[in-house]
Order: sequence, then C-alpha cells, then structure tokens
Amino acid sequence: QTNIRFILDWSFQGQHAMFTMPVDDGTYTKLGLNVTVDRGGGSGDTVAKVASGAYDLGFADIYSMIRFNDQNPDHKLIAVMMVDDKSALAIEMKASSPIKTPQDLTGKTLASPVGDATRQLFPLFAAANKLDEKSIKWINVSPELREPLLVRGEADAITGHLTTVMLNLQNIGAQPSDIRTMAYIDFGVNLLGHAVVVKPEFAARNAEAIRNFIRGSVHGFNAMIKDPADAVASIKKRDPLVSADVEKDRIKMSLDYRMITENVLKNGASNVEPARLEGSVKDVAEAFGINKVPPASEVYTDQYLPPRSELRIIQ
Amino acid sequence: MTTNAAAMGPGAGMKAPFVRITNASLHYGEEDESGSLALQGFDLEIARGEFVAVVGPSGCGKSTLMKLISGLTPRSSGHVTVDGVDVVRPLKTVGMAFQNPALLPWRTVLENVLLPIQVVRPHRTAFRQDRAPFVARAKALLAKVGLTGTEDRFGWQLSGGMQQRVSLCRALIHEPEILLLDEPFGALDAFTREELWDVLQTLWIERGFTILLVTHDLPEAVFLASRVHVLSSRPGRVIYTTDIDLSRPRQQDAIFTPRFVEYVHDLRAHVSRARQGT
Amino acid sequence: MTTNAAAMGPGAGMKAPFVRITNASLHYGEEDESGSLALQGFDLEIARGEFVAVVGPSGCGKSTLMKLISGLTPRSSGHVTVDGVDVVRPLKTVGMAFQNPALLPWRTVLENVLLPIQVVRPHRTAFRQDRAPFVARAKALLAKVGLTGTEDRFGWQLSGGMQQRVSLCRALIHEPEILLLDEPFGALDAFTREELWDVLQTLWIERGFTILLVTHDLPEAVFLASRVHVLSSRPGRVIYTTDIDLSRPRQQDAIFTPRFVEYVHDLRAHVSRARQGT
Amino acid sequence: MKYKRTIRRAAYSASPWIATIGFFLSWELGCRLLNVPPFILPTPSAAIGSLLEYRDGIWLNASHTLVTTLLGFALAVVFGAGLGVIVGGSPLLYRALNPLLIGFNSIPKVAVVPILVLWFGIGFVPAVLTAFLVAFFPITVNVATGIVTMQPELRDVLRSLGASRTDILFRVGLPCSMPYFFASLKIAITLAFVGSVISETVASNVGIGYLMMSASATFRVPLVFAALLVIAGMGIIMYAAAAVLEWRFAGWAMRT
Amino acid sequence: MKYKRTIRRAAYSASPWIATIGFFLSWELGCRLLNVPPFILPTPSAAIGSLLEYRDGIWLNASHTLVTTLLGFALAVVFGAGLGVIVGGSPLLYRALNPLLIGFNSIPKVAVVPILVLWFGIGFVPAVLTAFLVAFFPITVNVATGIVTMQPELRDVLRSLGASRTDILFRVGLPCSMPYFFASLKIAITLAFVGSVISETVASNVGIGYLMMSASATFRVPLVFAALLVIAGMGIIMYAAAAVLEWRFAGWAMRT
Ligand SMILES: Nc1ncnc2c1ncn2[C@@H]1O[C@H](COP(=O)(O)OP(=O)(O)OP(=O)(O)O)[C@@H](O)[C@H]1O
Ligand SMILES: Nc1ncnc2c1ncn2[C@@H]1O[C@H](COP(=O)(O)OP(=O)(O)OP(=O)(O)O)[C@@H](O)[C@H]1O
Ligand SMILES: [Mg+2]
Ligand SMILES: [Mg+2]
Repeated sequence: QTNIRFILDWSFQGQHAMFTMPVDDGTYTKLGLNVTVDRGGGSGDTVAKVASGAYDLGFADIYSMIRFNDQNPDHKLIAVMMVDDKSALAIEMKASSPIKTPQDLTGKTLASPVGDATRQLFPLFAAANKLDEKSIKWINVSPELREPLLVRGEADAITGHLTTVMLNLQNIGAQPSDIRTMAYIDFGVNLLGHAVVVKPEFAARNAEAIRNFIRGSVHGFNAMIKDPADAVASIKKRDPLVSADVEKDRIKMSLDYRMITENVLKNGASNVEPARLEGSVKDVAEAFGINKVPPASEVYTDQYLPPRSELRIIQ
Repeated sequence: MTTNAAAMGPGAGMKAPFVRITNASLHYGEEDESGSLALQGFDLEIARGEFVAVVGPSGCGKSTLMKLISGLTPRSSGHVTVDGVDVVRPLKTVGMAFQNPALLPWRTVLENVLLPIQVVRPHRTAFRQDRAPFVARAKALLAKVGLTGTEDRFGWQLSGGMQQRVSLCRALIHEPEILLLDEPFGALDAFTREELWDVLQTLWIERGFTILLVTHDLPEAVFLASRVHVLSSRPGRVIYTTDIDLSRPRQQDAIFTPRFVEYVHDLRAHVSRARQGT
Repeated sequence: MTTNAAAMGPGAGMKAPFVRITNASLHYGEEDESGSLALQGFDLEIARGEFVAVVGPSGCGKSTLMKLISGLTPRSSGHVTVDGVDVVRPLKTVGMAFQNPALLPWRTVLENVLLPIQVVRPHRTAFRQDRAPFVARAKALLAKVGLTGTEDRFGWQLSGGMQQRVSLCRALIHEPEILLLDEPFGALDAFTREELWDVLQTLWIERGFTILLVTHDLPEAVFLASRVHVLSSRPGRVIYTTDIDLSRPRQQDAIFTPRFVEYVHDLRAHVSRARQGT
Repeated sequence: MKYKRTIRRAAYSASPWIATIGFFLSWELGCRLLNVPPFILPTPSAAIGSLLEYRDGIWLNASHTLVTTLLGFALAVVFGAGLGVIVGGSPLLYRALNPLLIGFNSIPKVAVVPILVLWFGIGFVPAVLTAFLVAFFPITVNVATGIVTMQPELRDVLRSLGASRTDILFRVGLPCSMPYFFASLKIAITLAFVGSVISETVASNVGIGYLMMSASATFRVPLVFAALLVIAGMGIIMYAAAAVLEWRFAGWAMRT
Repeated sequence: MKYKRTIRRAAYSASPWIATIGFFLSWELGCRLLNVPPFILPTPSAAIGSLLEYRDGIWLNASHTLVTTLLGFALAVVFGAGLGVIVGGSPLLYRALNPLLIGFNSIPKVAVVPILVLWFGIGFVPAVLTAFLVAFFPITVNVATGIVTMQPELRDVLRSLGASRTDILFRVGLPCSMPYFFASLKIAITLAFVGSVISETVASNVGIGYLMMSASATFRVPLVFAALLVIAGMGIIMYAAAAVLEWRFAGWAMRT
C-alpha cells in the first residue's frame, strides 16, 4: 500500500467527486493506494504545498504551476494528468449590461481577487480581442465580495471560473438568464485547465503508484458522470453543509464546460496535444512576464498515464 | 425613616444638635457574619461648632464612627443626621483626615492638597478661573505644618509623618463645616505634634467649625477637645463622656496643671475599663 | 570597598559591633536632586543582643536608617556592615515592621503572619513538610497581641491598630537575629501599647535578639531600650546618645519613677534642640 | 424602599439578557426596515433559522473549533503568563524582547498560517498554534505590566525578608498582577477564537472556520452568520468560566 | 565596579538590538541549515533584499497602511477608553455589555470586512473601521479593569469630599487605570495593524495587505515577508511612541 496525500484546489465541490468516489468505493485501495483527500486554499496554495512535500499530489491550475516553477526553479512540479481539457476562465456580467462584446469592456470597472487566474491572464484575452487592457479599472476584492459587487452594480463585470461564478450568482438570487458570460476559450484564448501535479522526483520514485492513481481517478470521472447523485453524496460526506442541488449543478456545469470535450470523448482523459500546450504556455508565459518559456515536456508528461484504453471516458 | 429628621428641617437645626446619632449600628459585610459588627446601640450628639474627641481601645470602632458620620459607610440601623439631614450618602461638607494618609500617588504634594478645591462645589469653579489664590492658600497651610519646600514632591517621597501632615492640610483646605480627624498626629514626634495642636486650636477658634477628633493620646484629647467620649470595645458605643472645662486658648503649659492631669487620669481609668470589657 | 569589613570576618564579629555604620550617607534619587539627602555623616554601632531606640523629629531619616541597615535602600557613601558583612543587598536575617503595616491584601491575617516562614530559608522547607507547628506559632503570636479570632480575615478588614499588630507578628514569627521596628505601636491606645511593651521586653530577654526601635514616644524608648539615640533634622545623624540604666525586667510602674522621668526629660530636651536645628 | 431594591436587583441580573435581546431586535428591525439583502447582512432570525436547520453540521464543526481553541488558549495562558512573569521580572529581558514581541504581533497571523501548515500539515495542529500565537501576547503584556507596577511597599516587605527575585515575583508580583491577568484572559479568549477560526478558513477540513469558508464560497450568508453566532456564544461561555475564576482569585482587588 | 556598571548599562541599552539581531541571525541560519525552500520561509536576507528592491512600491503601500492604521487606532483609543470608563464606572453597564462585547470580539473580523465594504465601498474607510473594531476591545477591558480595581482607600478620599461619580471616575479611576491603559495600547496598536492589513487583503487597491496578496499570488514570498517586516517595524515605532507617553503619564506606578 502506498500512502498518497492529495490536496484539492479549493474547498470540497461537486467535481472533486472524481477523487473522493474512488476513495469511498475502495478503487484506490484495490489499486494498492491509501489516498487521503484534503481541501485546498486556491491553486497557488496547492502547488506550494505539493512543492514543500506537505502533500504528494495536488489538483491545481496548470498555469499556476508554471508560474511557481519560474519563481522556484529548484522546486519545479510537473503535471501528470490533465483533468480539465478546457479552461473555465471567463468574464461575467449582467445580461442587462451594455457590455456585449469584449471591446465593450474598454474603460469599464472589473472586480476580481488579485490572485485570480482569469484576471492574471486577462492580457491574453485583451490581446486576442484587440482591447486596450490599460483602460480597465480593476477593483481588488476577496472572492466572497466579487459577486455581490456585480449584483449591486459597483462593478461592471467580474472575472472568475464559470463554474464558480455562475453558481455563486444563483446563490445570491440571480437567474442564469440574468447573466452573460464570455469564456476565454470562446474568444480566442485556447487554454487548458486544472491538472494533477506532482514533484518529478516523487513521480519517478512512485511511477506505478501514480499510474494507479490516474487509473482510479478515471474510474471516479466515469462514476461521477454516471451517478451525479452518488458523487454529491460522496462530497457531502466530507462537508455535510454543502447543498446537494448546488453541487449537482456544479458537477453538470463542470462536465459541460471543462471536462468533457470532443477530444476527451474521442481519445479519453488527459489527451494533451503538445502543440496546443506549447502555444498556450508561450502565451501565458508572456502574460506572466516569464522570460524563460518552459518546454512543454517540463510542464506535462504522459509517461505516467496508463494505456489509452484505460483512459476512456463514457458519457 | 427620614421623617423625624425632615420634620425638624434645617431651620429647626439651630436648636437641634448638628450631628445626631441615635441607636445606630454598623455591620461590615453580611449581617450574619461574625466579628463584623463594629458599632451597636450608638448614641452621640455634637453641637455646631463643638470640638469633640473620641478615645477608646484599638479596634473599637472609632474609624468606623467617622465613616458613619461622613456617610462613607451606610449604617445598618438607627438614625444618623447631620445638620438635620438624614445621612444616606457621603456628605459634601466634611473635611476628613483618614487614619492612613492616602495621598494620591500620581499627584504632587501641592496637587494633593488642592484636590478638595478641584472637587468641592463653590471652589471648583473659582479654581478653574484663578488658581493663584488657592495655590497660595495651600502653600500657607503647608508652611503652617512645617512642609515648606515639599510642594512639588510626590507623596511617596515623604516620610510617614510628613505624609500625615499633607493629609491634614488636605482636610482643611476647603474650610469644611465639619472636620473628622482620625489620629491626625499619630506619626509625629512630640514637638511637631504639640505645635500642630496650637495650629488646630487657633484655626478652630478663628473659623468655628465642628471638629470630631479620634486619638489615642489622652493628653491630646484633653488639650484640644471641649468634650471627650470614651468608647467601649467592639461593638463600640459611648460608655463615658466628660466635658473639659479648661479656658481657651489653652497653652502648652496647661498640660502640667493638676486639673489637666486629673482629666487625663480620669479618662485613662475609663479607657482601661473599656478594654477590660473585652 | 568591602575589604575592611571582610578582613574582620565573621569570626572577628564576636568582638566587633553587630551593626556598624560609619560615615554613611543616603540620597534618594539622583545625587544632585535637592531635598533628597536623608542621612549624612551617619555613625552608629549596635552590639549583638542590644536593644536600641532611635528618636528624632518627623522626617529626619529614621525610616531611612532602617532601610539602610536592612539593605533595602543602598547607601550612597560610607560603610554599613551587619555581623561583619558589608550590606550591599537586603539582609536575610532581619525582621522588619514597617511604619505602614503593608499587609498583602490577598492574604488573610494568618497567611500574612506566615509569610516570612514561607520565604526565609531554614523554615520554608520545614513549613512545606508540616504546616501545623508554624500555624500554631502564628496563632500564639496573634493571641499575644490580642488578635485571637481574626486569623481568617483579610488585613483590610481590620482597624489600623489591629493591622499594625499583625505587622508586628509578621516581623517576629521567623525569630530573626535583628529586629527593625518602625513605630510599631504608633496606632495603638495607651493600654494595648503598654501591654505590648511587656510582650516585646519579655521576648527580647528570652531570645536575646538585637532590636532597633524607632519611635516618637519618648517614654516608650526609655522603657524598652538599653540605649537611645537622638537624630538631628534632615539630613539625619546621631546628635545625642544616652544609656538607660534601669534594671530589667522593667515594670509598668517604673514609668513614674523619678529616674525614668528624668531620662524622658533629658531626651525631650535633645529632640527639641534637634528640631530647632531645622 | 425594599420594593425598589428588588426591582433594581432584578434589572441588574437581567441586564445582559436585556442588552443582548435589544441588540438582536434592533439588528432584525434595521435589516427589515432598510431592506438589507441577505447576502449583505442577513437578519438574525434568518441566521438562527440556518443555525437550527444545520444544527448537526454546525455542532460537529463547533465542537471541533472549541477543542482547538481551548487547547490554543491553554497554551497561550501557560506560555503567555510565563513569559509575562519572566519579562516583568527582568527589566533587561523586558527591554530586549519588547520590539520582537510587538513586531511579531503586528503581523497578521493569516500570513503565518500557511507556514504552519507546511510544517505541521493541514488541520488540527496549525489551528491550535494559530490560536496560541494570537492569544498569548495580551496575557504577556498584562502580566508583565501587573508585575512591573506592583506596589513598592509590598515588594519591600518581601525584600526585607531577603527573598529571592523569584520569591518576590511569585509572592507579590503575581498576586498583584492577577486583576491584569484576568482582564487579559477576556481579551485572549476572544483572540484565541479568532485565531483558530482564521486558521480553519485557511487550511482545515472541519471547524467553524471551514464552515464559514464553504458557506461564504457558496453565498449562504445566513449560515455564515449562524456560525458567527455560535462562535460568539462559545466566547461568552468561556468568558463566564474565566469570570468565576477571577472572582475567586482576584476578588480582593475589588474589595469595598 | 564602575567599569562593570558601565558594561551592564551598555548591555541594557543595546539589549533590544542584540535580541533582534540574534533573532534574525538564527532565522537566517535555520533556513540555510535546514535548507528551507524560499516559498515556505524565505531567509531574512532575501526578505530584506526584496525590501530594498521594491522599496518605492513598499513605501507607497506602507504609508497608506500606516495612515489607515493610525486613524483606526486613534478611533479605538478614544472610543475604547471612553467605553472603558463608562463600563468601569457602572456595574450595571459592565454586566449588560460584557456578553455583547465578548461575543463581538470572538468573531474574526475578516468575516465583517465584506459587510463594511458593501456599506462603505472599497478601500480606506473599511480598513480604518476594521483597525478600529479589532483594536478597541483590549483598551476597553483594561481601562474598565483599572477603574474597577482602583484602590478603595483613594476612592474614599474622593467620596469623603462628596465627589460625584464622574469626579471619582476622572480623578481616581482614570489615573489608577493609566498603567492598564498603556499596557492595552501595546496590544491595541498591534491589533490595529492586523486589522487594517486584513481589511486591505479583502478589498483594497493599495496598502501592505494588498501588496501581500498580490505578492503571494505571484509566489514572490520574499516580498510578502518584506511587507511583514515593514509592518512589524511600523508597529515597533508606534509602540515606542506610546512608551514615551507611558513614562510621562504612568511613571508614578513604577516608582521605586
Ligand atoms: N472593611 C471592614 N470589613 C470588616 N470589618 C471591618 C472593616 N473595617 C473595620 N472592621 C472591623 O470593625 C471594627 C472597628 O474597626 P475600626 O477601624 O473602626 O476601629 P478603630 O476604633 O478605628 O481602631 P484603631 O484604633 O485600631 O484604628 C474592628 O473590629 C474591625 O475588625
Ligand atoms: N522615596 C523617597 N524619595 C525621596 N525622598 C524621600 C523618600 N523617602 C523619604 N524621603 C525623604 O527623606 C527624608 C527622611 O525620610 P524618613 O522617612 O526616613 O523620615 P522619618 O524619620 O522616618 O520621618 P517620620 O517620623 O515622619 O516617619 C524625608 O525628608 C523624606 O522627604
Ligand atoms: Mg482606626
Ligand atoms: Mg518614618
């Protein structure tokens, strides 16, 4: 039995069931793993914790990892499983807002946590849509203030993961039809999303364990698709206060927007086209002010993946 | 409860004694606590302008009597009136020198002496407008008790006897109607003490306020007071009273006259009997 | 600095005086501050087992002398040795009754009296093993000063004179080699005071410790001490010394003998002269 | 007169309830009259409703936080009072450590929690440590101040017995500082709750802090306030316990 | 002997420097020996390096935080001491308000900041208010305790003059509570910094809190620690100022 300490990117949410269900149904155990799943405090926090050795594996935004690697060349991490084939970064505004195209954002006020990935990568969005990035007025707020400021009209738009923001807005009384979104992916910014990250040394030492972890997680992915109610139950077991309805919606939304794409349906989970990854890394590196663009091989490796046949995702 | 006294009113006070204590008792703490009954069945009357001394064995309730009259500690039963008014809260017309000097440690000697001026009603307004006359008065008082030059020191920089004299000045400065002095000369050497007897007697003759003096020194009581009360052991009450018929102003050498000595011996006998009662 | 005294050593102390103060002075605060020079050019010797009294005008430095000998306040210059050892830090062999009772307010009377037992070296270990004999001793002492029944009350629930007696018991309980008493009977009535004179004299004759008594009461000094020193006004130094040649144990009626009265008058004259010097 | 006194006594004993209920009533009314949306400030009735609805989950988390806080608080009392005694007893250490202590305490502990987590893992230990780190300082400051300002007359009583510095510290300094110490407990217990909750919001799978995080992440603001009410309630209970001790050990300072 | 005393005096005055430098040295050594990666705990030299490198930006943000904190602290002193006097002077109010105060202060103020932001907008005002809300409680508790435990003998001096309750409060209670008050200032100033920084991390475009947030989002941990050092330094300076006042107004309590 190998012990695996796994840290999520945030507090327990519906889509995390792909990692908790295999714990609950004994899949990991059968694969020779003893997995503990802890909640995290944001992707940045998660990568630091994996790098420090406090955790063995983490679930984090792949671009956060790139930035961390640039700052800490002695403690680089690498992604071993791409979970989100599509980034969910997006800009949200009220449906009644005059902002209809990216260019309409010129001179507007946007609220966002300073560390939010959407905000950090906004330059890519601006460049792709010929928008004067400097004309934007940013307000820095903590996550719990972002949506209320939009609702109250103090911000013209906000940035954040679709799957988070949409549900938050619904929680404070907005209807889906009241909200307009601009997902980066739909506006020329072709980014990937969250991945399972690990220290290369750890991966090298425990190659078979990582492979088995991925096997188990693919099983969880499929189980979550098949039985969302069971998935929610698995989350609720860990945080009894989550709302079943909201998390069910979140699972559906995560699957639709982030996790299940044509690529995934056709090739299975974690099928990363090197050119796409390389392109996005180059763009992101520029936006982050990273001079030494890392080669794709230092960002993501498929060497710990089980055979493609075992990565199949069935809708 | 207050009706009796109120009926007489302040006008009637001319005739009635200035301080009147009738059948008063005082418990410290809860009533049932043993050893906390300090005064019982206490009767005492003091006319306006009188100089009265109280003597008695240690722990008999003399300091308690002071607190009773000034209203610092409420009586448990009985009647206490001052100037015809029932004493239910601290009086505003007393000057009190406590047994322990109790100088405020953050104030200099001068500021300590000026404290009553800053607090007591007619003076405080005047003081705010013009400090000078009050400062002069305080300095004059300090000079009278031999403390010139200590004005700007703190109380805790003085010797025990000096602190006691500061405390006496503090009791006098606002020229109260009634002066309650609890062993004001206890920590002084014989000469300073006798000098201050004169100072106090002169002040009393000039100003005519009412004085209640607690002391252990029987010659002091006889020298200063017009009447001396002897208290019993705890619970205290008056067991003997004598008028001192000596002419005023009394001089230092009066102490050696046979009448004086006789008064002292008489009191001595009664205090002794009071102690025996323990 | 310490060489002189050290050279004599504790062995030599048999011959040398127990307490020896030579040309000592004591400033409070900074040296240049005016009015803070309490003792100057002070000389005093006390033999082991002697009973010495010190009298002098208020503020002349008597309490300061106590602090000098006990090491509570360091001298500014000169020499002070006790038992042949230079006094540079508080001594461990004194029992001190301060001018102000200074009872610890969070301790009951009994606990206050037991304090030295809990602190002073040989006793504290014994006390930890068995409290009973010490509690009995404390109760016996309290009984001697007339405070039976107050053991479990707090200091601040007692009258001034009672507190002073507790403080006296606290100075005695650990049977110190040298006893420094600063007006220990100041707040007591004549009878209690005279009773305690007897108590103290008996203890002294029995135990033979060295006593330095500060008092304002000249008869008290004469009655108790074998030698009396008169201090000058501030800055204090000894200006007159007299041996009291009265047989021991002295009885209460000795007070009225002519020799006694003569001693008192003699001292009176010298204290008066000391004050005039101001 | 007796009647009056009875009324006054009743008013006295009921006063905390009156004040508290009055506070909640005005909060409720304020919210309703100003029509404050619940995601800004829920009414207390909504918060209490949430409290009842999720009582099981809240109870689970609250008990966890309580244990964490108590442990951190206990550490803070022991260490804080100990440091206060040391620092109050030695002017040199007082001077030497003051800047470090002040500097350290000016730092928001949220910034320190991640370090603790990296060292001790997620969950229990960092929360206890955070509660401790946040709470010890007031105790240290107050105990040291109490010792430094002990009455010199009482100190001299001990010195005249040739007592060692430790003896003086324990027999006069400490009792003198008891009222200060108990005052600081009031401050420290509230800070301990703040500390453990903060740590739980940063890194924990359980506890009121985690509950608040996850509730506010999903904008269940009434639930957040229910959690806050629970913390407040626990703080009050803890304080009441300390007040009993205060009466026992520092009652002499309030003698009349 | 004179020589010895000179050395001791020098050690005394240098002690804070020695302690502080010793602290930094052991931190530096610890990091190097244990090979702690900079994203967990940077060495102080790295932090100071960052401090120098970004001094302009840090200075800008620090001065903003300083102003915010000072305003909040000033409010806290005025309100906290005022409330302390009221509460210390009236047993009824003391009893009535205690639970509310304890309850309120057990709540982590991070939870309250969003409400303040929604009411007062982003930036300056909520930060000042947070600093105030965090800092006033220790002052209130200590002032009230100082007043409640004033020496009864001194209170009786005033009462014997027929002084009103206000007079007693101001002429005896307040001076008696001065040592407590100054002790609480030490606590309050550190809390005020914590409060304003916390508020800035939640919602502000400027200030040390914002700087820390954005530095930690970009993994510039040494910069985060540089910011922490700046806060610590400001806290120490503020405290030094308060200590001067303490010596002036409560020096009597430390008489020897
Ligand atoms: N605060 C208190 N609580 C309880 N009992 C007290 C308190 N103050 C005084 N007593 C008791 O009341 C009695 C009288 O005390 P009081 O101080 O009036 O005596 P006194 O005549 O002034 O004695 P002394 O001459 O020694 O000063 C004493 O037995 C004392 O123990
Ligand atoms: N802490 C102090 N700081 C400054 N000066 C002091 C201090 N204590 C005493 N003095 C001064 O030293 C002198 C002697 O004081 P001391 O207390 O020894 O007098 P004393 O002889 O005991 O007088 P008393 O009989 O009044 O008690 C006095 O003038 C006093 O003002
Ligand atoms: Mg008395
Ligand atoms: Mg003296």
